[in-house]
Amino acid sequence: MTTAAVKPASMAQALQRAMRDAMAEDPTVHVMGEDVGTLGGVFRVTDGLAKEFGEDRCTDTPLAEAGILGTAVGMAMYGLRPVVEMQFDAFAYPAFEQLISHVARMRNRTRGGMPMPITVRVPYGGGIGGVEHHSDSSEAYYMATPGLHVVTPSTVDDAYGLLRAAIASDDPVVFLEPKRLYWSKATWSPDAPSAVEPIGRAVVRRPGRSATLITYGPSVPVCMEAAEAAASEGWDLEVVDLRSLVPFDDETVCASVRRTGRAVVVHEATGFGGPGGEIAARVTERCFHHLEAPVLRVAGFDIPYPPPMLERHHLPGVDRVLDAVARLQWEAGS
Amino acid sequence: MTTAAVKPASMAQALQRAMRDAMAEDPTVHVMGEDVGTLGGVFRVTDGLAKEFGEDRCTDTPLAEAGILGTAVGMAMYGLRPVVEMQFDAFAYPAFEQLISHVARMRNRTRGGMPMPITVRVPYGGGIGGVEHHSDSSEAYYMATPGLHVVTPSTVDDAYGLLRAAIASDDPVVFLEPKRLYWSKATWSPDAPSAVEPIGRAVVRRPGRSATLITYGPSVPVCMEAAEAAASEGWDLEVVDLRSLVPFDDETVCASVRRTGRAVVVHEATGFGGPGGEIAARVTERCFHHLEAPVLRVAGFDIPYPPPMLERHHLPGVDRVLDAVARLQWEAGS
Amino acid sequence: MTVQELPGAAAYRPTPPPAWKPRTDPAPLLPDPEPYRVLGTDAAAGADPELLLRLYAALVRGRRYNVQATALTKQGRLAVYPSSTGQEACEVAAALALEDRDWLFPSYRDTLAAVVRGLDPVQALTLLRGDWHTGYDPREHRIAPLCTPLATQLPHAVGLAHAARLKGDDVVALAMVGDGGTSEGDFHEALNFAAVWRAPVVFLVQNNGFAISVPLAKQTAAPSLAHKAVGYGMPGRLVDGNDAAAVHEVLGEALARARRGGGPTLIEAVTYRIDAHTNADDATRYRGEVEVEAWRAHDPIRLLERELTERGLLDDDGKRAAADAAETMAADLRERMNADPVLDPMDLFTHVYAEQTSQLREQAAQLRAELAAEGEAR
Amino acid sequence: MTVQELPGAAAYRPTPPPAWKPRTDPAPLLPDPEPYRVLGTDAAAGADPELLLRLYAALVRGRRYNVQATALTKQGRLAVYPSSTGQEACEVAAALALEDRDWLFPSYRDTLAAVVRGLDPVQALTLLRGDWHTGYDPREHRIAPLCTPLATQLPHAVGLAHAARLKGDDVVALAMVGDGGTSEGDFHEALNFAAVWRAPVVFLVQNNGFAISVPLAKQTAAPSLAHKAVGYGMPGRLVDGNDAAAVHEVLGEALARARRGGGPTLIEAVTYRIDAHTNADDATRYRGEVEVEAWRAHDPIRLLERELTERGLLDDDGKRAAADAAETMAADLRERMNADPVLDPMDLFTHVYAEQTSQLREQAAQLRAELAAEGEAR
Ligand SMILES: Cc1ncc(C[n+]2csc(CCOP(=O)(O)OP(=O)(O)O)c2C)c(N)n1
Ligand SMILES: Cc1ncc(C[n+]2csc(CCOP(=O)(O)OP(=O)(O)O)c2C)c(N)n1
Ligand SMILES: [Mg+2]
Ligand SMILES: [Mg+2]
Repeated sequence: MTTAAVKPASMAQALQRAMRDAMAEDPTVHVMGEDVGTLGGVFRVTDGLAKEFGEDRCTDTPLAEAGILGTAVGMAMYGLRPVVEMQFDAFAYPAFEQLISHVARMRNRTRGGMPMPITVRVPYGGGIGGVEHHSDSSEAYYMATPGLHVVTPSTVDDAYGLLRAAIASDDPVVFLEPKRLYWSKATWSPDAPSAVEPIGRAVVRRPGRSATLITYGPSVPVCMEAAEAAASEGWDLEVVDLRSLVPFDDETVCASVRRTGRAVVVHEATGFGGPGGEIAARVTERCFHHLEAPVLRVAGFDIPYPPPMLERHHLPGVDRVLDAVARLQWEAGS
Repeated sequence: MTTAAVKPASMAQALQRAMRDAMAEDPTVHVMGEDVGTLGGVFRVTDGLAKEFGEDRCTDTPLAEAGILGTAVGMAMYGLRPVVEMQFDAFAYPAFEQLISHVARMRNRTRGGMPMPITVRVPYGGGIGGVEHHSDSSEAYYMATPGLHVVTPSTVDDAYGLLRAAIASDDPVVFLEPKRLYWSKATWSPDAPSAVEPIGRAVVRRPGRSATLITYGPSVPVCMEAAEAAASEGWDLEVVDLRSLVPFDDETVCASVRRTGRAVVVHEATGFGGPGGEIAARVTERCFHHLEAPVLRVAGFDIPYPPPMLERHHLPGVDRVLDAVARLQWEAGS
Repeated sequence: MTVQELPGAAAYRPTPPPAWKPRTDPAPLLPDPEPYRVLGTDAAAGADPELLLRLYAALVRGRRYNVQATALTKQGRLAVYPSSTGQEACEVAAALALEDRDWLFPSYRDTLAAVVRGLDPVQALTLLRGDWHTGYDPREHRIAPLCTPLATQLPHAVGLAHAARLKGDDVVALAMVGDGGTSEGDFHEALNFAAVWRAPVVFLVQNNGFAISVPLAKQTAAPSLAHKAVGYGMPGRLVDGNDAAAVHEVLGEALARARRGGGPTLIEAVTYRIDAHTNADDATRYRGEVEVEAWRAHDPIRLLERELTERGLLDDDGKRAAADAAETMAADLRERMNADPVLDPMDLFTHVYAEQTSQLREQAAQLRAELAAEGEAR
Repeated sequence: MTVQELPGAAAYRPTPPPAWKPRTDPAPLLPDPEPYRVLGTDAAAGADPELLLRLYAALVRGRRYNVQATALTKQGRLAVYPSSTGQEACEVAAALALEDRDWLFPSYRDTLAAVVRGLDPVQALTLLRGDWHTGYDPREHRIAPLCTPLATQLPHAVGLAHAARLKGDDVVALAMVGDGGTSEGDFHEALNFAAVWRAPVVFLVQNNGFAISVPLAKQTAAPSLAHKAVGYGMPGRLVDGNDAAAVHEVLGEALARARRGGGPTLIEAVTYRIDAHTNADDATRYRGEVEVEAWRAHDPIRLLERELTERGLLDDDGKRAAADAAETMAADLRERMNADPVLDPMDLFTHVYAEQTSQLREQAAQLRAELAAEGEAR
């Protein structure tokens, strides 16, 4: 294997590359959505695919999300492997019935006769100064829907590896792309892309002994930064990047919490009814006697996503993470 | 006040009566949905309303849930108070975008200028032998949507009182009606209906000292039965009926758990990503040092709702509740 | 003064908006002003006697099937049954117009079409008996699962047809939906995608007058449901849905058109739901017997029987043979439905994902333990 | 042989399906074969000079507004701006055709219509500046919040119009949507409800050729978007969307029809988006300069200016006066948008519910403490 020149790549480029490689390897992979063809997507994530593979393989659809996902269901019924783009998080809502009532259930409905190897790409989350409806974190809806996998990368490498795995999966995957990390870079060899990651494995991004930060997607860099800052205050924080919300990697998460005895869940989605509740509850169920303090949550407020000029007050930042860490009852502990 | 003859009434009748009284008192209350007029609804909950108030006040709409809720938004903009029926839980999904992107956000979007006094009635849950799509417990979706109230009665009295409160509320309320309790009865005087309940207050249905069962809607009778059964095994269980999932009554719930030191959350919705995660997490955050054991959850399995002949294996019954109670680490406790 | 009356409308100077071009001519897309009919009209002379006899046998069988399935609900052998009594011409013609390689997308009311297509009635009724959500392998039979959420199967049919065309396969999809279902957004999106993609798909709307209790007049103000076609740029066809020969012919033309790359067609078949919405419904709450009686006179079996009899193609022996065959089917169905299906509760966890998650493995273990304990307790 | 060609089609025996009745005649619902125009045609003679001059002043102001708002994005004063340059005739005519008591339902691209209707441009631009989601009181101005999720505002307009009619108020709703938006299910459901309810609502589709990068040909195969109307049983009208007089006239007729109880109308205005989708978009990726140039020649201001000049209603002084007025507006807008808006982060919690929940009270307290700490740190 020749080692190609290592150069910086953005998460958007890694995602594009994942689709390109998947399309090249497997003629049943079809990309479809609004503006994914000629334009290459509003975030340029599908840039060049229509040119390389033709409009039948990378298709600008009519503007109708239920129609996009609904026709993808039919295409999957016939053996294709559709990769559907929802232009923004909030614009996936019109496709909700198709997602819940069909995509998530078709395999089960047909006793395995009709699997749904569909990847639904959803750019999600805030922090990009988007106006209303352009910054939702909608993962709680998907997590509460049995039959779906829910995956979200936080690094350029994972963006490639997880999207390849999602497309290769015989089950539907809601693939949540953290918008504000699209332009994050890594030195990356586009000629030797990173490994395809199995779906369902969390990863320890930073080992630590004092407490565990459990997080995913756009909040991973926030937690890494918080862990650095905490180090100077004497806390050695472990950061677990979930990568997959469904299936959930109980093993990795609980191993970490049992080791540290304390945990904070961090995400951008609203706190109430958000992913953190499930995560905190299952960690507590499994690690109760290892916990020195309740598992705390740092999340978006329980409000509609704010306008751009106020979003910084809503988004969980380093300070809020550190505040939560400080509230982990250190005085009482071991 | 004359005391009318006390006679048995079903939950369906109490709900009908709540709409009827609201319509009689307030000419801006309009009932709308599929088959709500001439037929009186597939569960007869709107029986007689079209006849009494005319088809303009109780309207058979075209068959389109997004259209129903979307036009209700417009009617609310003009000062009406729509009460919308979604025929079954799963058939509310097409209206999801209108619900999330408009109903829940319009007040906030307009700084209070355009409140959305809409009640969305959703018959929900299983146990009625319904075929696919007729038994979903979709409350997790609504709970994760700031701007909505989410309410569900478990008794005939609350059905009346809470629906009156929902219709009177200036905010949107997703009113979840437990299908399998529609025919549950209470001796009830239809001439002196029960009190209008403020939204957001849980109620202790059965006081107890050993542990708290936190539940709502269709699982309340299950928990009451479990508590009776547990008594014979020496456990004195307290049963808290949440009644309102949003706003959540932290005060009542936590007071109970602090008293008993142990808790089990019981609901029909799937466990993973379901309401129980939020409930267990927030109780743990608030009552950690009072807890003798982790808050456990008894919920539906993480699967699409089963076909009628298998649903009994899915639904949390008395035995599963008792099993969970038994796992509350009694040996270790005080 | 309306736009069309304006005197100057004909005298444009030659500067219309530059990107605007006169597009397809709408005229050929518009449906006939009246439902197309064959039986009892001169067109009947052109109909193939063998086809008519096949349709007849299937109609008789279909009616018997409806009666039997309804009876099974009373015996508690079906959770629910949405009868297609009165609509058998549509069900039968839909199944018989398709080639074996084509795909059928039925709604919950269309078990009969699946049965006529060759599916074992016991498999077709699985959903309604309640032992599983689908009782057959859709790919083996090229019949999509019976669809309950209204109109959601239509984009599936479009996607499948589109995929088949991309692959170069000679496959057409036939999607069935009710009059009420045409009000759903998914109807609109599906038809639009189909037309833009020129997908080989045919949409058959059975306008049976009601969506549960809601009559057509509260569902639409359109001249006909077939008129919706022009808004998508596809032809709309209006047909007497109780005239099996007419439905078969119109469907055949639309399927042929799709097959030769001509794109989708929307067909409205005007028919009537003779029974209540399902066995659980009380139709007397929203409609009168007079209306039902008028439609009984226009019964699909009667229409075809009269034609066949007049033309000397059917005599009492023939009728008896058809009835006997139907009776045999019904007896077999009754007998097999009276056996309790063998169920394995562990199936609840088997097909949620290709590979069971650790969470589902835990839950499966829990249920297995419970079942074992139950077994011991017995 | 198509259905229509069938020889027997005329010779029905008198037994059509009993419930089927010929419904509305579709003919009057069908749009003209070409976009209706006034300017440069004989119809112009009938146009009111005063109206034309009002339209002209508003167009000039509108163009200046678009240019100014676009400039504000470059200065970082707006988060994003979807320009309506080239589409001002639709924006202006929509606002001016409405009565004060009527309601306007704009999309994100229609701030100009709101401004022409009388809204302060700073308020109209609040969403796009990013200080709040809506910058005005919808009830005060009878302008619904600018709507971003495509076509979702259409059922709102129908519901409001329906409510007004039930109340006996003389109020019509005008709902604006783009060509891309017509593909959404909400478009379909809204038009259907409107027609069934005969709601006093008018739907104005600005067909500007693109939905971001997707051209109309990938959006629909319909003869025209106006042809969709017949499928709902309402009239469809096709109009040159760059001809302010024509749009105003067609809108006026439709509004009058709605007002007198005649029900909804669907209007397709054929126009063109001269600028990119928004300032963030790069239109060169999907279209050529030639096409844009052709449309620049069909510019709405030019069309009207030519008419007014030819008829002696506008001279250089008049042009200058219009330009000056527009410049004053732009200067004022620029100045006021250059001031930083005063924001209170605590507003995040104020309007989520009528009454703050205990959860929100806790969270508000948290933010208040953080802000206090931040203040001290400074
Ligand atoms: C999305 C959705 N909404 C509501 C229902 C409940 N429902 C079942 S059948 C029915 C009426 C359907 O009428 P129509 O489409 O005319 O079909 P028919 O029953 O007459 O065959 C309704 C409202 C459903 N199945 N799906
Ligand atoms: C439901 C929904 N899906 C996607 C989008 C993203 N989006 C914003 S504008 C746009 C194109 C709209 O085109 P059109 O309706 O023609 O209006 P125009 O922008 O041309 O005015 C898209 C896809 C959206 N706002 N809402
Ligand atoms: Mg029907
Ligand atoms: Mg457009």
